[in-house]
Amino acid sequence: MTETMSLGKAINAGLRKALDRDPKVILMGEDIGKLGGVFRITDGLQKDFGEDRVIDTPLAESGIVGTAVGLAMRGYRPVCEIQFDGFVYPAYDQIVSQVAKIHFRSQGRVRLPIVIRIPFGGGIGAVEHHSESPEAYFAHTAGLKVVACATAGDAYWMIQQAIASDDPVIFFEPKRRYWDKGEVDLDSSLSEAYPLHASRVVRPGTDATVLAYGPMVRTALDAAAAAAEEGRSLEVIDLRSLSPLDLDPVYGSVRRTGRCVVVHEAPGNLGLGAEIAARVTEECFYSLEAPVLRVAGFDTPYPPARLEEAYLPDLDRVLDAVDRTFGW
Amino acid sequence: MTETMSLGKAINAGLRKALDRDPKVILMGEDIGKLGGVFRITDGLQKDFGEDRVIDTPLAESGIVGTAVGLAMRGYRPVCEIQFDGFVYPAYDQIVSQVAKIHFRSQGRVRLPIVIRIPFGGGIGAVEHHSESPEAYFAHTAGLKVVACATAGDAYWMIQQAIASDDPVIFFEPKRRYWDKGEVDLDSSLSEAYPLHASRVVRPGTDATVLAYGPMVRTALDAAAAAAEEGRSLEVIDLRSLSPLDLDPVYGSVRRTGRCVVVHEAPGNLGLGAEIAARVTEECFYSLEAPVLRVAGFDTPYPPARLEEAYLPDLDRVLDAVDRTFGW
Amino acid sequence: MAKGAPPTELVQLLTPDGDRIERAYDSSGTEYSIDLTDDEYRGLYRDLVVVRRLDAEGTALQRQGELGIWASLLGQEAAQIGSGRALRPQDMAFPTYREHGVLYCRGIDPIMPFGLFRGVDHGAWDPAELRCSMYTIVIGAQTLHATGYAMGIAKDGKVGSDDGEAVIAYLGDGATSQGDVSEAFVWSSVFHAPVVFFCQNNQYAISEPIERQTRVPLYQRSAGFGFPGVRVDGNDVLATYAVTRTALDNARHGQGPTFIEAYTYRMGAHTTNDDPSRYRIASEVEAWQAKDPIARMRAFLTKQQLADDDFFAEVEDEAKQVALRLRERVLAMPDPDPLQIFDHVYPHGSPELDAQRDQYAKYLDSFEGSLR
Amino acid sequence: MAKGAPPTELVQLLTPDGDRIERAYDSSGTEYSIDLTDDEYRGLYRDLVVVRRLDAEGTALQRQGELGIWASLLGQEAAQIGSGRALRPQDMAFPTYREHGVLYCRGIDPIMPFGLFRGVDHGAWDPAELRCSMYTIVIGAQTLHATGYAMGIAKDGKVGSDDGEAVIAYLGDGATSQGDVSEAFVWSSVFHAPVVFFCQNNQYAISEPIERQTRVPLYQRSAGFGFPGVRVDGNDVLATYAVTRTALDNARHGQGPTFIEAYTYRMGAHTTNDDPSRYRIASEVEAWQAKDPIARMRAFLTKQQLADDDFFAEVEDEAKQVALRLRERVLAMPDPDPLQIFDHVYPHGSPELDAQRDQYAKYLDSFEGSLR
Ligand SMILES: Cc1ncc(C[n+]2csc(CCOP(=O)(O)OP(=O)(O)O)c2C)c(N)n1
Ligand SMILES: Cc1ncc(C[n+]2csc(CCOP(=O)(O)OP(=O)(O)O)c2C)c(N)n1
Ligand SMILES: [Mg+2]
Ligand SMILES: [Mg+2]
Repeated sequence: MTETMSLGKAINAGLRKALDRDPKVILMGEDIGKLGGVFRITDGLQKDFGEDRVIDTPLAESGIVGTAVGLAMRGYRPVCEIQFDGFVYPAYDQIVSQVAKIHFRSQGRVRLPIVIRIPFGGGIGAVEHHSESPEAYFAHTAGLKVVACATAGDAYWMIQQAIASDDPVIFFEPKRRYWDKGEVDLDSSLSEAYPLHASRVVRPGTDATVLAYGPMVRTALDAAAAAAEEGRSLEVIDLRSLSPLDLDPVYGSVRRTGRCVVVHEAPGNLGLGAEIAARVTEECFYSLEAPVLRVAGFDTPYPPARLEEAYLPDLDRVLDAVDRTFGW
Repeated sequence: MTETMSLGKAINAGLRKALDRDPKVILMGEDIGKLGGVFRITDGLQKDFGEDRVIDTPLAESGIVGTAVGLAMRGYRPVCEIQFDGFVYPAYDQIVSQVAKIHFRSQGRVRLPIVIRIPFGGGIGAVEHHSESPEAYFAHTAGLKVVACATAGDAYWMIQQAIASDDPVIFFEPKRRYWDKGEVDLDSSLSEAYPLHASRVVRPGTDATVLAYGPMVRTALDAAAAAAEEGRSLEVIDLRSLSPLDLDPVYGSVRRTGRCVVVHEAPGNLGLGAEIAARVTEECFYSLEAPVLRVAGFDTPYPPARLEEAYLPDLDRVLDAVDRTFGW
Repeated sequence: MAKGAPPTELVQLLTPDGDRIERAYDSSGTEYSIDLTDDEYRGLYRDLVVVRRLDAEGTALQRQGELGIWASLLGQEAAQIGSGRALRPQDMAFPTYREHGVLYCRGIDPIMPFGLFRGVDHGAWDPAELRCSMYTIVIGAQTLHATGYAMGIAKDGKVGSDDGEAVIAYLGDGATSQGDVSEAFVWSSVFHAPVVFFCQNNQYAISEPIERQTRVPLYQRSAGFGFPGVRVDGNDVLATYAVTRTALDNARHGQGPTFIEAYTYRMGAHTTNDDPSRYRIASEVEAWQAKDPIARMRAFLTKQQLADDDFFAEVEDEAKQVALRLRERVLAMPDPDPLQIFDHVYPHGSPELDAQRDQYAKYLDSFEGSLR
Repeated sequence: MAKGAPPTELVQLLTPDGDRIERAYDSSGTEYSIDLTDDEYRGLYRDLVVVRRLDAEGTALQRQGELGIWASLLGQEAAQIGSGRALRPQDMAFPTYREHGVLYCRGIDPIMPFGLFRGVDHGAWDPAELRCSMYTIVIGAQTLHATGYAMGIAKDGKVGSDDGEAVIAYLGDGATSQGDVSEAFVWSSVFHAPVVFFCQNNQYAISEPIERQTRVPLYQRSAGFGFPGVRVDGNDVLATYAVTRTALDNARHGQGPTFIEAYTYRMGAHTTNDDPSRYRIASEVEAWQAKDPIARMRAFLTKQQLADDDFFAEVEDEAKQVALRLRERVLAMPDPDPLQIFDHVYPHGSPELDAQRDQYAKYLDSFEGSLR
């Protein structure tokens, strides 16, 4: 059975399944209880699973993640909500020095199956700190796994897979796509669902390869549709997993197309695009007709809302980059 | 007049000059007063400049940086010492969301001439959290400038330039080179000294370009010396500034050599090497005989001390990468 | 301590019915009283009304799509006006995102915060000139800035006399849980910094009631860090004024920090995005309505015959005019130029950003009928 | 509160001269006493001596180049043994990097922490099995882990009876300044978690004296977070035991957290890298020597005729033997294989790391007379 629902609702449904499946799963965060979260992603869950499993925490992100570590040591599977991307930094020490390192430190004796959910990215007209794309800060950190969902169908399964995973997972949710509707396959099972750490070709094509994740997948698809009208065939790959990266399908694609463009909202400098460009170049050196180009946020702090349309990569900037790979 | 001194002493001397030059310069940190810092970098400075200018702070890094912001708003030029690389993360929120953004937020009305000194990197046989290379976390952050010194001569001037700069500067000190001696030109002046945000060719060569910064500069030079014995001429460039990067000399070099290797201790995945590889490929696409290769720390947490020799890039691994660029 | 005075938990100088209390004592026995001129009493009332009206304009503008969001101060007017008016010109304020009333007391053009909420800027103004730092959105961060600034005052030798400077750091009840705030308490205590932490306990951090942050009254938090805490009726503009003024004067005279818990209530939503009906019941709001800060000040003025209906009507009218002018100016705020994205990242620019700006400008120009 | 009992700031059951105090009262009037068997008293003495000897071996091994660094507990034996012995088997400990004595009380092989200080591992052991988390180096971080773990205990319904479980979180005086520790206080209070925060105030955070962290006695810190604080003589093993046991039992019975400040002194350097002569004077150290935890327990045993010279000699000898065995085993610790770098980054590996391991293995093998 498939059902059409918004991406936000799909995460809600996925969380509900996870809470149902395993009594050790608990949700923690600011305002996730009665309010159901500022984006309503946890709507109704406290009502149905109780205050003991859906916990409104004090207002401190280091406390949320630090106590999640202790709860995980006790056998729980905490799912932490960070209210907005820009508020994860107070928890950065706990994430980088504890969550990421304790399994290594303990030589595998302590597992921390913690999920940290972060609504990320811009495009919703918000004030400062509410539109950040901090994924590179986590992907650079060994010991963490980092994923980003882009569609309702993926969101539903990926959140369940992340919770079922024994790794600490940073789970990025494309907040401006929360209201986007998509088909969700409810019949699949965790083991049958498309793997968490695999990228996926979401539109096949032959002329150039466009990579995106999270909110930019739709942008890339829009660009591909526009390019098709002009007779250019773009292959779009949704990376899905940002750490580890699953680039084999990308290499295959680039070996065929010879051209590659990476798209993300995060600033270009040391963003995911840098790593991908470096690896693709190394793997496909003799296939590339042009360097891997990046379409990314500028290397500035996120601007005020009235400038975000100019700041964020859009269809035109993607097509411009594709054009440039052809003009190289 | 030039004087031979260790890199650590050169920073001490540079701090002394800065304190002398401008009464608004203050030093803040844990144990920097009577003890002179765990590496003695601030040795004698509290004695000579008083407890009001060389401040032993409470034990909390967010507090150090957060109060430095307020002091900077009041007209001071705080120089914060983070005791070890791995202890900067509690201050990460203040650095990323405040220090980096306040000038932008205020549309240029508030300047934060704050320097955050971080002894970084491994090789000293220390326990966990004392050997990290977190530079990419800062270089990815717009609004910060990031530099790393590699020699006593540079350290002396760069720390003074960083303090005199109106930007917030993250100042990385290669802790395992603190005891390395070098010539320091004491006669130059701040305005005449080699620019803070410029890279520098530290060994000219013709066959391949090797890029490094901080502790790896010496490693790269050692590799170049060894390569020379085998008849291969490596050009070594000390990047010095990690944000902004000064890559024009690199492009020039790579256009001549056609081969480029980047070396750093930080994990390779999303390390500085990724960005550099992406840019060099874009700028020198038709000059490259091989992809830009990276010699970096593995994508693991920093290992226990008895494994760090295996973990850290060394002469052999640099030469191996150079070899691979020739075999491509 | 005034001998024989009964310490009370809540400092109050004006009952909800508008009756004056001559003297009040905090839990450590410090006495508070106030003696303002009739004009000053009326001035405080005027402030309260104007600020509520300006705030309502923010809410209205957001509803009409002119602002991205608005954080209303409804119900907290007395806490903000009482503390804001207690500041002396040389003092420095570090607000959160809700202190429109404090800005008003600082004499700051009421348009200032609208840039942020409209999304045309990040709330940019000159803190040094206005003696008020910019709004800070990351919860608690500003308390450390305030502490550092206060340390700077001490370094500058600007404490110890009536001319001394003091700092006020605003924070919410939820903020008290953030590590940064506790660190600010440590620092300010250890360095004896001239700073007053002014916490508006409006009973909620978005949807979370105060019980999610503490089991004991918040004002007790600071004693264990080495400085006094006072709970004041935050809906009582006179008590708030008196307590804040005392704390600021203590700070400027070199007696170190004070923590003030202004016990109040957020009558509206957390922001215009919020729906408080999901997490609190109407009867709670009604109970607080009876303690309304403006009604109580009006009752006081009436009972004391300090003002009549003409005065109240005039103030109402003035507030309306101020709001109207504000509205016009907000509507006239221009959208920024796209290339402003690249401005002010660094004081002296950066070659990388200059290149990005140039490239982007060329890109924009490449469109027919370019946006610029 | 025992009526009429004079509250004192420092809970002490044994004077520095070894005289027993029958009952002691903390600042809130709670009474503490202790009644152990003769064997138990002697056992505590034995613990103190053995742990001091083991610790001295760490220092010696470092001097001889066998360890990278050592963090000595010299002077803090009573704080660690008193609290460590107060734990019941089902309890869980979260140490810093200095709690060798606590590990000893948990029955943990004394070799355990040596892996970390020798640099062959990061201090890896199984917290669940040993009922003791790993050493935590980042100051304060473990207090949140302890709190979360204690929340888990409560969730599991394992509080409210004698069989209830409790958690002890160790921290230093310096750590109290870290935001994480205050957040742990907030959380444990709000969630009424069964956790005891045991702070060894050894007067220094590396070179910084306690005055750099607080202006008031540390034990007062917790009241404003909603739970009691007690200052105990940390050089008095009996008092430390009594106070910790009471706090743990309160926690396991569902009475929430307690903060204990064990007032003690770091007799040696911060670590073997440190040079305390740069920041403290000899007379201060001498003054504390007079309060030595072992001497005082020995005086007590002697005065009470619970032990004679034979006993003391036997304990000395036992300690020497334990240390000797330890030394041999430390020297025999093998260096890890280089490829272990890639192990345990993730529970189920990662394709990227597998590739890096393979590549590195090939690289190593390419050297003649490969290291492996
Ligand atoms: C570090 C951080 N975490 C989360 C948020 C999101 N947030 C904005 S306001 C708020 C509640 C603040 O409550 P309180 O401190 O009581 O202030 P009030 O809004 O009631 O004035 C939260 C959680 C934030 N801005 N910063
Ligand atoms: C976050 C962090 N900052 C700095 C350090 C460096 N450091 C190690 S021990 C120490 C002092 C700790 O003092 P205290 O908490 O009193 O514990 P003690 O060493 O006295 O037992 C410092 C600053 C650290 N380990 N972690
Ligand atoms: Mg509030
Ligand atoms: Mg200490």
